[in-house]
Amino acid sequence: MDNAPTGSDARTGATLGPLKTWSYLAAQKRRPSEYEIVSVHTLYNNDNAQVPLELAAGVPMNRWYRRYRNESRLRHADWNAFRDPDARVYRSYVAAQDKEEIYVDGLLDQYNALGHDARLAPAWAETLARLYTPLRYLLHAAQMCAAYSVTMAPSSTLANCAVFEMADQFRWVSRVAYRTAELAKAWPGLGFRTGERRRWEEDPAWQPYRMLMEKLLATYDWGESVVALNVVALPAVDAGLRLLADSALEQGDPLTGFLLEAQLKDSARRNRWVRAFMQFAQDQDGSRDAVAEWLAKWQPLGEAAAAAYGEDLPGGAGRAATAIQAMRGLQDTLAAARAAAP
Amino acid sequence: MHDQVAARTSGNDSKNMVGPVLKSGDIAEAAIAAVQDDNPAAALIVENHEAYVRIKAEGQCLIRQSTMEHHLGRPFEMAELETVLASFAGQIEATPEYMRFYFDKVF
Amino acid sequence: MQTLPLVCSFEDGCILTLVPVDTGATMDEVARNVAEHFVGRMLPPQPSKVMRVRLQGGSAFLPRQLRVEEAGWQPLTTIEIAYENAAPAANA
Amino acid sequence: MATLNRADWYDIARDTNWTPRYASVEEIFPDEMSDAFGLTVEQWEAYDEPFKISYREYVAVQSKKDADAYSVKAALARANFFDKAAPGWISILKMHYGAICLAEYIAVLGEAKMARFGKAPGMRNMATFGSLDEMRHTQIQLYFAHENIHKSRQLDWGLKTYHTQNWAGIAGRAMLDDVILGRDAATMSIMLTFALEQGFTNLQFLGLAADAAKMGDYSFSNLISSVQTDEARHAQIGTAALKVLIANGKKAQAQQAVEIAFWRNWRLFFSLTGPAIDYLTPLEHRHQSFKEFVHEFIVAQFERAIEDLGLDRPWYWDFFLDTTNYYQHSGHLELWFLRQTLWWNPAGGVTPAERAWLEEKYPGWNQRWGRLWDVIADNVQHGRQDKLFPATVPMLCNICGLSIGGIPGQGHHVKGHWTDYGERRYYFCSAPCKWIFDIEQQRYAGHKSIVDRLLAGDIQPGTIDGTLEYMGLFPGERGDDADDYAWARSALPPMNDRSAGHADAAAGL
Repeated sequence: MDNAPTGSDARTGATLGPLKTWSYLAAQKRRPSEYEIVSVHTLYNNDNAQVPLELAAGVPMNRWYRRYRNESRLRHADWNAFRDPDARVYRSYVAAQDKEEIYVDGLLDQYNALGHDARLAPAWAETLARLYTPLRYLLHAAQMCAAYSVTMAPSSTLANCAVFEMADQFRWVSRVAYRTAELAKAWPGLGFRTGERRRWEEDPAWQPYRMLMEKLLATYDWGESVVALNVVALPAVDAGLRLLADSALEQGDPLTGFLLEAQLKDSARRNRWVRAFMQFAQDQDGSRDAVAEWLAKWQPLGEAAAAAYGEDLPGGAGRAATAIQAMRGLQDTLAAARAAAP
Repeated sequence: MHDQVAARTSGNDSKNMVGPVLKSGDIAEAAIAAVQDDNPAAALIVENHEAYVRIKAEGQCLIRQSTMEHHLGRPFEMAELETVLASFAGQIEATPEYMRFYFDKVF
Repeated sequence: MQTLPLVCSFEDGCILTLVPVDTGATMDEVARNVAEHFVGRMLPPQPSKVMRVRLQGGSAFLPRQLRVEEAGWQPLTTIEIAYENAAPAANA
Repeated sequence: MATLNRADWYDIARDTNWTPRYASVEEIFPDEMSDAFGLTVEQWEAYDEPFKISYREYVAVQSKKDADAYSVKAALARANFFDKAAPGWISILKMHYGAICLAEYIAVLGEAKMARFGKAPGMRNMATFGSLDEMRHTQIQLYFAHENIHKSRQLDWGLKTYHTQNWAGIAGRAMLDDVILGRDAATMSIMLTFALEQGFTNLQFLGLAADAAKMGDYSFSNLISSVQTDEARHAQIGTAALKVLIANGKKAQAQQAVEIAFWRNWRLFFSLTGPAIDYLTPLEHRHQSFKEFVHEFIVAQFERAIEDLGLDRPWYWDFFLDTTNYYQHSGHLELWFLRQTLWWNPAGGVTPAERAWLEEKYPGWNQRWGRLWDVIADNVQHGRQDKLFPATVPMLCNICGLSIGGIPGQGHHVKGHWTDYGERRYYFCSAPCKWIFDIEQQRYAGHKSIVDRLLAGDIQPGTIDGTLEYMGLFPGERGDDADDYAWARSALPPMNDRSAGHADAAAGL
């Protein structure tokens, strides 16, 4: 049950002396980083595979963890060995995102001072009402999916990546909401603030994304959920956002363009751990087979979503195919297993 | 036992005392001053527990952003009060202009 | 003879302790066995008094020579060891 | 500055529920994960979190808090407080980190579960911050604990406790898993954020912070009071949930959830914070008694909050108040006897001056617990080492996992409680723990305390050493008296054979 090394001399009766780090990390023979000291092996509910929680084996949550996490086809001999390539910890996250938010505040102030929103072309303002501000529903769905990854992760180093991802999605839910209020002031009558839900629920441009996210929300196998969200769905969302940013810049809306670029910076950080994680997680044949199956199931949904959305954007029809090509390339990179040793 | 550092009360510590428990320091000191300004009619008790101060006001305890700025002598956003707000008695209403502690049911 | 784990309270003590007793033991032996874990560890000895056994919630002491196997107890039965105020008997 | 106030756009960011079409509401929010109360999504949309904060404010405020806490630590690092502090205080630090760090991490997952399965967008958003907060608490406390790890193997338990079968680790997991991960989001919002975080965390994180400040341990005082500022915010998740539940006729069920969680938390916190504040903190640095802290934060503050929300005081309230007079004292005595099973070194804390303080704070203490400590001190003075350790195990409760304590010197004040269910007897410390078991027996049935495991032969060899190793404790990390039994020398009047007897005892122990 306790898979932490407690000191190799323990059973010889020798007295354990102090170590330079946690006994769990002492075995790795090199000085642990702050990231490792505070992030590795902080999750205990994966120690006992049969009864994860200290309650009767049959309680619903024990069954849930067994079925959806421990019996997932995504397997690894030691999930605790996973490391975030960015070595992100809480304090570096809030410090870095505080700076990023100051930058975003600066963008908003600067364009506000220029009377940016009032100078948008009316047709583009309508496009924003239809294809930008309903985004908060999509991002909130992603926030919820990431939250599920946190609760189900088999190790703390993985759960931590998902916590930051959940927070990043909420960051952009908030900024989109902020922009919604600003645009509602500048463009009353276009349905900013009042019309997003209907558009998210009914506008054909959003429906494939909505289907993707709703199906993801109802997917509880931990491995499938984390792979479909991070390898397929979010890159598909990003492909749409990239196309939206291109349109915005073309249509005389640099503010939306720059905000989306700032948002995609968070995605780039996510892609780094996802790539590392997918390499790590596919050390076993069973995992590789499962990932291949899941990709085959989810990729068509992702592509359909990015295509429907992208092709609806002004100028999007001409660009969507290229963007989807790029998205496939990214997905292939993210999904790649580690190259086998020669 | 704690010291009572300030009081504006007949000595009653009634069931309706509300207010923040603040980590000691500059912001807590400013908050003590602000509470006295912003709740002119209320009975007040301030307890010093060294690591923290407990501010109690009868019925309602209001702290305004502008009063905090006045006592700190610098710009202050109400969200910054959270850096020292360790606990509180009563319910809370947090806005950018003020923070308010209160009870719905008064005995 | 088997061992039966009992939950035991000792007079004036403040903790319940698990004490395995032999099913062939008499109540006097049970009391002495339980006393081992209290008297002299956290309670002062009271050598002039007789220790008696009763069930938690029971008002009467059980007969001193009654054997555990005759008492009808199940594992984790809860007993109290109390001093009898009478003068010490020969086998106290 | 950006042109809009938070209030101008905040509601938009929590207007994120929609009607799903490609999966059903039940598939996206299954009751077992979302809401055992069975309210609809629409009913939950009345949820209004009282402590509102935006992401932008969150990262600004939290990076300020972290900059402050880490810089205080860095500034004081050269002061070598850890080397100079009284042994009892060092024990508190070891106990705190071992009991708290990884418990925080379960709350990371719990908050995330509310962020996923809460039916109210406001709950999901606040819980997103809550999950981040709890990651902060895990990481910053591990970081502070690790700073001194080269000085004591016992600090390894900062990361280790919850990965072991130590009785305290089992007790901690049992409580956390019952009130956090083992519950749906709505119930958890009451049990975790209302009962635990609005009530009990104040005892450990502010009570100890007050003592730490008096100790001069500003690094620790600042750390834990800073942690508590996060709790003050996200603990409000439950307040708003209770309002929705009561408004929709679920008062009785909500009341029960509060009562279960409150009692479970009380059972753990008295055993952790009680001895720390009443015995381990050096006398001259004690700010208030544990009972006084309980009355400040639980009786005056939390009980009033319960009433304000329209709930009733828990049915066992009078009994609870009574236990604030004695649980910590019998608990401390028992922990001291079981010190080999701890990853910290409990201080006796019963020198004549300390006894005078205890008598003042708890009138009658000398007549009750003082007489027991006299027996122990006499054994120390006379070198009766075998009497300084138990020869059997205490009975442990199948709900809280702790020993069963009462008031000494009152005949049989301590009482057992039990329920026969299935093949066996389940044993409890108190009527409330039995009540919790009886509400949902199949939820707890099959649970084995360390005592159950010993009886079942799960622990081999069933010797003391075998049991300690089973609990993850090896020589070098097992607890012993913090002051090398010095308190016992001053506990009784001088005796002729005192110095010789004690030297033997100290050497042997």
